Parts: sequence; structure tokens; C-alpha cells
Amino acid sequence: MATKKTTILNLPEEEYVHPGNRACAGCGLSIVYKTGLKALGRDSILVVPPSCLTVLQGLYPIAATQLPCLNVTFASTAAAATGVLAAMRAQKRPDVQVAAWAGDGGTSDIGLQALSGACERGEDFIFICYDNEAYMNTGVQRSGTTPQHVLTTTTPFTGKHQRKKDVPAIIAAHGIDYVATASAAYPLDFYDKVVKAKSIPGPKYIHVHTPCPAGWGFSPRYTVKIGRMAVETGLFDLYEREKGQFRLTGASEKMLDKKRKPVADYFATQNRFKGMDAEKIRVLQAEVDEKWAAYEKVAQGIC
Amino acid sequence: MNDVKNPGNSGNDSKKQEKFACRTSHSEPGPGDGGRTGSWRVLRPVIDLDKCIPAKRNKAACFNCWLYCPDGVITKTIPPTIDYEYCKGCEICAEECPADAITMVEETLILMEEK
Amino acid sequence: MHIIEAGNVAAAMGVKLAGVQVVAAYPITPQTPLTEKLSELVDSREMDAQYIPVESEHSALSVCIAASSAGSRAFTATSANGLLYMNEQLHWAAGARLPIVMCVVNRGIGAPWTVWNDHQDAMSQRDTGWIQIYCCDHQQIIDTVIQAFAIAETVRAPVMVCYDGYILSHTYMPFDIPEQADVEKFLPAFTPDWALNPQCPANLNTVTLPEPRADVRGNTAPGYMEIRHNLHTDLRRTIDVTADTDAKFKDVFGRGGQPFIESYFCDDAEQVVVCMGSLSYQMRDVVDELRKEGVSVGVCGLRLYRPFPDRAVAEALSGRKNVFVFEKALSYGYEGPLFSDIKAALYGTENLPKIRNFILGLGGREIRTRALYEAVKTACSENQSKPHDPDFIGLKL
Amino acid sequence: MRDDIIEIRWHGRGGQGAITAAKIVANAAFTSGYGGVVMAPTFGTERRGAPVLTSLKISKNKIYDLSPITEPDMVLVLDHLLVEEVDVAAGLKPGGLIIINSPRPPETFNFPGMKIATADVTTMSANAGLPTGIVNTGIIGAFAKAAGILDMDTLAGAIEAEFAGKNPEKNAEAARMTHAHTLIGEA
Repeated sequence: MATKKTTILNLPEEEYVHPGNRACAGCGLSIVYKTGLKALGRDSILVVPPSCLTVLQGLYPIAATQLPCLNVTFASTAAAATGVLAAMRAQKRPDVQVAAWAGDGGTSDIGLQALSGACERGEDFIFICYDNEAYMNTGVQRSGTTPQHVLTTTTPFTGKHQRKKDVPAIIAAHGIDYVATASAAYPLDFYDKVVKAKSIPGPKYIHVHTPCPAGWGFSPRYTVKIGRMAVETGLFDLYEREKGQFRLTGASEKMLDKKRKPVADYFATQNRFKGMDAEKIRVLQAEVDEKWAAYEKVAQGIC
Repeated sequence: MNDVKNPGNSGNDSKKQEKFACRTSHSEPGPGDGGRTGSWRVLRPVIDLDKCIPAKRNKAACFNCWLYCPDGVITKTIPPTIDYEYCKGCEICAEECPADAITMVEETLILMEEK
Repeated sequence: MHIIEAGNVAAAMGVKLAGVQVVAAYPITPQTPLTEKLSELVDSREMDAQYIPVESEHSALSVCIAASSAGSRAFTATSANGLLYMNEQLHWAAGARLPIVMCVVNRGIGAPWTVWNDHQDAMSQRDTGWIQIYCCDHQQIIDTVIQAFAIAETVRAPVMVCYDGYILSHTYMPFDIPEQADVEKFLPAFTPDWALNPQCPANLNTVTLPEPRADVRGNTAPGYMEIRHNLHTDLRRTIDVTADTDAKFKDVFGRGGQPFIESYFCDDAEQVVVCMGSLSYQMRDVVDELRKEGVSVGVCGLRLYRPFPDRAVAEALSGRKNVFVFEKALSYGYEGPLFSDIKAALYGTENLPKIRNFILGLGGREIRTRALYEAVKTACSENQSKPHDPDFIGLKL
Repeated sequence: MRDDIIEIRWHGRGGQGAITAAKIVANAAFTSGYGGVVMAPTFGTERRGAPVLTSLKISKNKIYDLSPITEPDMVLVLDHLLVEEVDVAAGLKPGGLIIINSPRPPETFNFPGMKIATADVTTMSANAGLPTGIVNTGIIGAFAKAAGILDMDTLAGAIEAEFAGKNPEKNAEAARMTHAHTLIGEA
């Protein structure tokens, strides 16, 4: 793509999130949120269901966010975004950017029906799912996007038996023009994706991987490092699907020419993977290898 | 047939209504919703300006600490500064600094020094 | 101008006249023709509104909540299980103090499935903080939809306009369509005191603590309990607002005058029948017949169910010999919900009437005027109080 | 319960337009000074081709009882085959009127104590230029002739208003032609 990449030096300095908010120290969402709001800009309205972001944004009557935001019920996020859009059309204010920010539970589980409806109707908004891979706000329960074998408070001993739900693929199946993934470890890549999404009409979906020190069991110091490892092991991939065209981006694109780190290294950094054994790791490594073999074929033009 | 009176509940049915107050539950933006979150900190990030890249070169460069700070308490200035009032001490800046310019210092030691 | 149309069309015409900007709805019998009519009006550009064909009732009300929060006049409609699917959003809309109007085309609730009329759907939602007004004919439907926006926007609370599924929704009868200019005189454009706006950012409906807390300027903002108390006191005041709105409507359109209770032959009545919706008009034929026979009976058709006009109810009923409450809903394991409210309103008044509760018409069980006549006549002659355990009319056990 | 209400029941098949016919008569009644007009289709699910009912009540006074008709003053049958399938005379008041779309004369129908009127609406409507099987406007002509409550010109006006932009003249003509060819049997 010809669009110029943003660098740290030209990333806007203005902050839209006040300090002294209630996010945990080292929160991956916080990194993504402050960067995403820079990309969205002042002329935006946010829609947020219950999630860690509800807490980060502050308790009545003080708000940590400097953009207008509508807090809505868990299942209603994308429908509420639709309602804001309808009001903006009715009031002839088409320039206002509407963006929904939901967690993985609010997206992949309880919010999926409304999201699917909004995508099918072609609502002109950006839906950002920040994926910390469990219900963190309620204290780490499994969600649809919790990876296999992860220990949560509702999968306490033998881990989650099922695989991670591929939400971006589900949303892409609606035939919308922009679906992308991103990571808290690569804020500039995320920033550029949000900026690009703003220029595309219709529904846009961005799925962001946000490591969670408390829920995943690692020191807050390593939030960025662990996010980066998820990409470098090939477990979580950065990509865009623009008008159906898939391409890896940023660090994941570079991984095509590099040797990936073993997934075992990533699992070793977090307490939530304590239930892993050699056989489980072997199977997961094989799955990642297979996925990347397919990426390489696509990159070489062999489909 | 309109024979039953329909009295209101205020007792003074004909009196003009006092305007209803705005009841929207809206929060206004401001810092420190969570209080002075600097108190959450156990370790304090301290920047060694001899190592810090923008400080050393005296020009805009690096700013990884600013980019990754989840709480937006580090400035994109030469040299970068940290707002200890709100810094939660997560250590991401120290971890991500490519020049190892940020060290985490025990708050208790700093408090003792200040005394 | 008078036209002969179905009740659902009367509702749609009211929505159009009220200048609704955002409509979101999901089809459900017997509300569907209303939804179809509104999409037809929007698609043909007879109505300048955004019509959102949502994927569920939950989303229908979500769209209205958001559109209203962003400062647009919003409308939805549903029935039965659709209303129940909205339940969470009903509380949310009222808590957020949004002047949304919704038509509830009353229908029984599953399981087992029924598509026919009773009042269980709306009455089971009475504690959601919504104002509920019941209609007896098509003129009331169109007039009440218009008035509902005036009430909602004055008190900042949502309104349900309830009318009987099929009996009113699908039945054709003549009604007058008010002139657009008159409606605009009665109902000015919606100007919310707060709306989502990038120029003035605020975070709406955030987590609120049990205790009051200082805002960014150091002023004390209410805690959750104060916010709930405000909703309650404002809904109590809504009783007067409903009367004021009715009076203003009568000035412009010449219709109205009985905002809480529509009474028929009540001034000297020893016996009074209380009911809601189309049943209260059907009961007028019974009253006519019994009056011919010398029975002193009248009917009170309750229009405002929430907030409950307790003072008006007490005034209308205390001192009567007998009060019979006929209703199409049940608080299972107790009695008809309206019956409980009526008894509570009478508490502390002097000259307590004898009182009885009759349950009828559940899930569309046909209500023959002859059966109503027999029930009222018998109750009058029995002249006994039965403050507990309702009687069922037309039950075939 | 009230004796000021004329109750008319319509028998047709789903999709045959009985509701539209009843609505046209309702409009004509309202413009003729009947302030109380209530038209109610069968409540519930309707399926194309299956027998359906529509109730029409008209009165000079407001009608409060919206329940379905059980003791009609007259019934209209849009398809004479329905007579074999449905008890069209159910609840009909003694001496009540049955109007049937049929090529057969009234005396061939056996409804003791009732007044029968027939008209070949199907043929008349085709002669008026309507597509085959459209009988819901033609039958209104038979109603005008046999019931004698509303005059043909008012009904024709109501037909034209209902079908504005959709062959109003042909529909009105079907009614007028049927009106001229309606046979009324001895009571």
C-alpha cells in the first residue's frame, strides 16, 4: 500500500485520555486506547459496552476520556453505534466519526448479533474489539476468544478445551470492505489502520490484541514484550483485509522472511499457560506452522 | 359523560409546572478520576539523561517511552519528563527503552532521601 | 381529515405527524403492519426519517436509545416477547432519561405461543420507569402518539403507547388525521438539554457510585440513589404533566379532557367497572343495557397506568357501593396487577367500596359483550366484596 | 346487544380481496352518514386460498363493541363453492340476507327462512375488463342492489377512491354491471 506509515516522531502529541484513570498498571488496552483516539480525532463519538474500558473511562461524574462517549448495555454496542449514526444523518452531521470500542466478550460473545446486524446493514462506523482473551473486568472468565488450554476462573484446572473464535473471519464473511488486526505492541500499525478505516465508507472492523498483566499472569513490565512475542511466534498475526484482499502488515509481514520464535517461548512467559504440556505445545506449534505455510503460499502467489 | 374528575397529584392542579431539571447522567472529562495514581507505584522510573537518546542528541528521537506509556504520563519533549503524580510504575518505559536509560528505583529509598 | 384505516396505520400516521427522525423496529405480530407502514412512508419519502431495519427488538431500542442520546426524536414499536426481549433496554432508556416513544401492540406472552391480545406484555414492564398510556380506539392511538412525545420531552422519560393487538391494531374504523401545522403548534421540534456532541464531550451513563461524588468543578453530583429518586419524583410529577398536555391538546384539536380516567355514566353510579384499553369502550354497551334495566352502573376506563394516578382513582372510586376491576393480565400467584393498584389507591380513603377482580381475555380468549353483561349484572346483584382471589370470565375448565 | 348496528359478514378466500371490499363499503357507509363503522378481518394467520371471514359493522352511532360478528344481518359470499365448504348462514338472523357470487339463480340455494340474492360477479367483472377472478369490486354492486342500505353511486365513488391509479373505472363498472344483473329471490 502506498499510504505513508506513521512514525513515533509524527504521531500526534495531543492526548485524549486523562492520566490518573483506573486502568491497571501496564494495561495493554490503555496503550491501544490512547493511540486509537489520536487516530479518531476530536470529531468522534464513542460507544462502549461494559468492559475494562468502562472502568478506565471513569466513574460518574468524572470522565477520563475527552471525547463524547455513550455507555451502552453489553449486547447493544453495534446497534447503539447505528443509532448515533442515524441521528447524525438526521441532523445532517455526516462528518462525525462513530467508533465502538468493545472487549472480546462484548464482541465475540454477547455483542456478536448486533455487530453482525450492523455489518449486514452496512453501517458507516468503526468497530474496535480489544482482545485480552477473557472477561477481565469481571475477573478473568473464559470468553469466545480465550485461546485453547488457557486457565481462567471458569476453566480453572484443565484449561479451556475449545479453540479461540476467529472473530475477524466471521466479520469478514459479511463482505465488509475493511477488516484488520493489530496489537498493543505495535501502536503505530494500529494508528495507521484506524486512520485508513476512517477513509473507507461502511462498516470497518479492527481486532486488537491487548495483553493483560493481571489476567494473563505476568509482570506489567512485559505488556509490550509479550504482545510482540505473540506476533513473533506467529500466534497472533497483523493483517488487513481490504475489499476482500488479504495481506499481512508490519511485523507480521516481516515474519514471512524471518524465523518465527517457538510458541513454547510465549507460553512460558504467562501463568495462564501453566496447563500446557509438551504434546499440547506440539499440536499448537503444528497449527501455527500450517497457518504460516498457507500465508507463505499466498505471499508467493500460490493459492 | 365526563363526570369523574381527573385531579392531578400535586394538589394544585391548575398551577404552572416548574421546569423539569436536566437529568442526563453525564460525566465531564478531567484528570485523576482514579485519584493520584502515583501512589500505586512501588518503583519509580528515573531517566538517566546521559543515556536517553533525545536528551543525549538534543533532538527529537526515539520517544519509545512516550509511545508505550499506557497512562500518558511521559512527555514527548527533550528530554522526556515523567508526571509522578499519576505514573503507576508499570515499568513498561524501562523495559522498552532501547538505551536502558530508565531505571526503576524503590519509592521508599526516594522517600528516605527526600527526608 | 377522516379516514378509515387499521389501528396500526393510525399509529404510523401519528409517528409521521410527530416529526420522528429515527425509527428502528423489528417485525412481530400484531405490530408488523405498523412497521411496514413506517418503512413505506420513509421509503416513499413521505416521511423524512431514518428507518433502521434492525436484527432484533433489543437492537431496535438500542438504536432509539443512542439516537435519542444524540438528540434525535426516536420511535419504535413491538409486542409481547419483543417487548420482553427489550427489557434490559427499557430500564436503560428510562434511567438515561430519554424521551423515546414506543407503541406496544398488546399481545399475550409465550410459552406457549399466542399471537392474540392480552395486557401481560406491557403490564409486566410497569416497573421499568416508562410512562404507560392505554388507548381505546384509533383516534386515541393517533392522538396519544403525538401527545406522548410532548409528555416524554417535558419530563424526560420514555412513553409506551399501548393498544390492543388485533382488536385495535387490525380493525378498521374512522379517525381524524390532525393537520401537520396544528401538530407542529402543539409539539415543537425536539431540543434536548444534553446530547452527544464532539464540541461538548461528555461520557453518558458511566458507573455511578452509591454515594454522591464531586465533579470536576468540585460541585456535588448525585449518587445512584439520588438519580433513582429523581426518576421517581419526576414520574410522580408526570401525572400533572399528562393533564396539562391533554388540556393543551384539547385547545388545539378539540379532543380529550379525561387524561387519566375516561368515565361513562359514573357520576351517580353505585357500581363502577374499571378496565383498560378497548375493553373499557366495549363495557359501555353493557352499561347502556344495564342502565335500561335500572342498574346504577358506570365504567372507568383507565388511560394512564404508569405513573399511577392514584388520587384520581381514589376520588373516582371511593364511596361507591361496588368496584369491579376487569383486566387482561395476571400477577401469577396473586391477582390482577391493576386490582392491586386500585386497592392500594383506595387505602386510607373513607367509605371503602366492596371490590372484586375479574380476569378475562387472556391470549385472545373472545370477550363477548353478552358475557360481560352477565358478569357485571351478577356481580351487582351479589353485592359482595372479594378483595382476594380473582374470578375468571369465560374459563372452560 | 345494540339494535342500531347492521352487521355484515364477508366470506372469501385468502387473497380474494374480501377485506378490501369490506373496506370500500365501510368508506361508503361513513360518507353516507354512518358515523360508526368497524371492519375487522379474522384475527390471526391467514393463508392464500383458505376460507376467510371479515366482519363489517355499521351504525349511525359510535360502535364500542369490536368483537367479531356472531349474528349477522347479512352475509356476502365471494365464491359460491364456499357454500359447500363453510356454514355461511351460521348465526344469520331469521330473514337475513345472503348475497352469493354465483351463475345460479337464488332459488337453487337452500337456506330456509333466508333471503337469497345471486349475481354472476365473475362474468360481469370479466365483461367490465377486469382480470379473471377479480370479484371483490363486482360483488359490491350486488350488495348495493340486494341490501338497499347504500346507493350505487356512493359505492362506485368509494371503489374509485380505493383503486385510484389501479383501474378505478373498470372496477366501478364491474360493480355497476353486477348491480344491474343481480337476482333477488323470494324470502
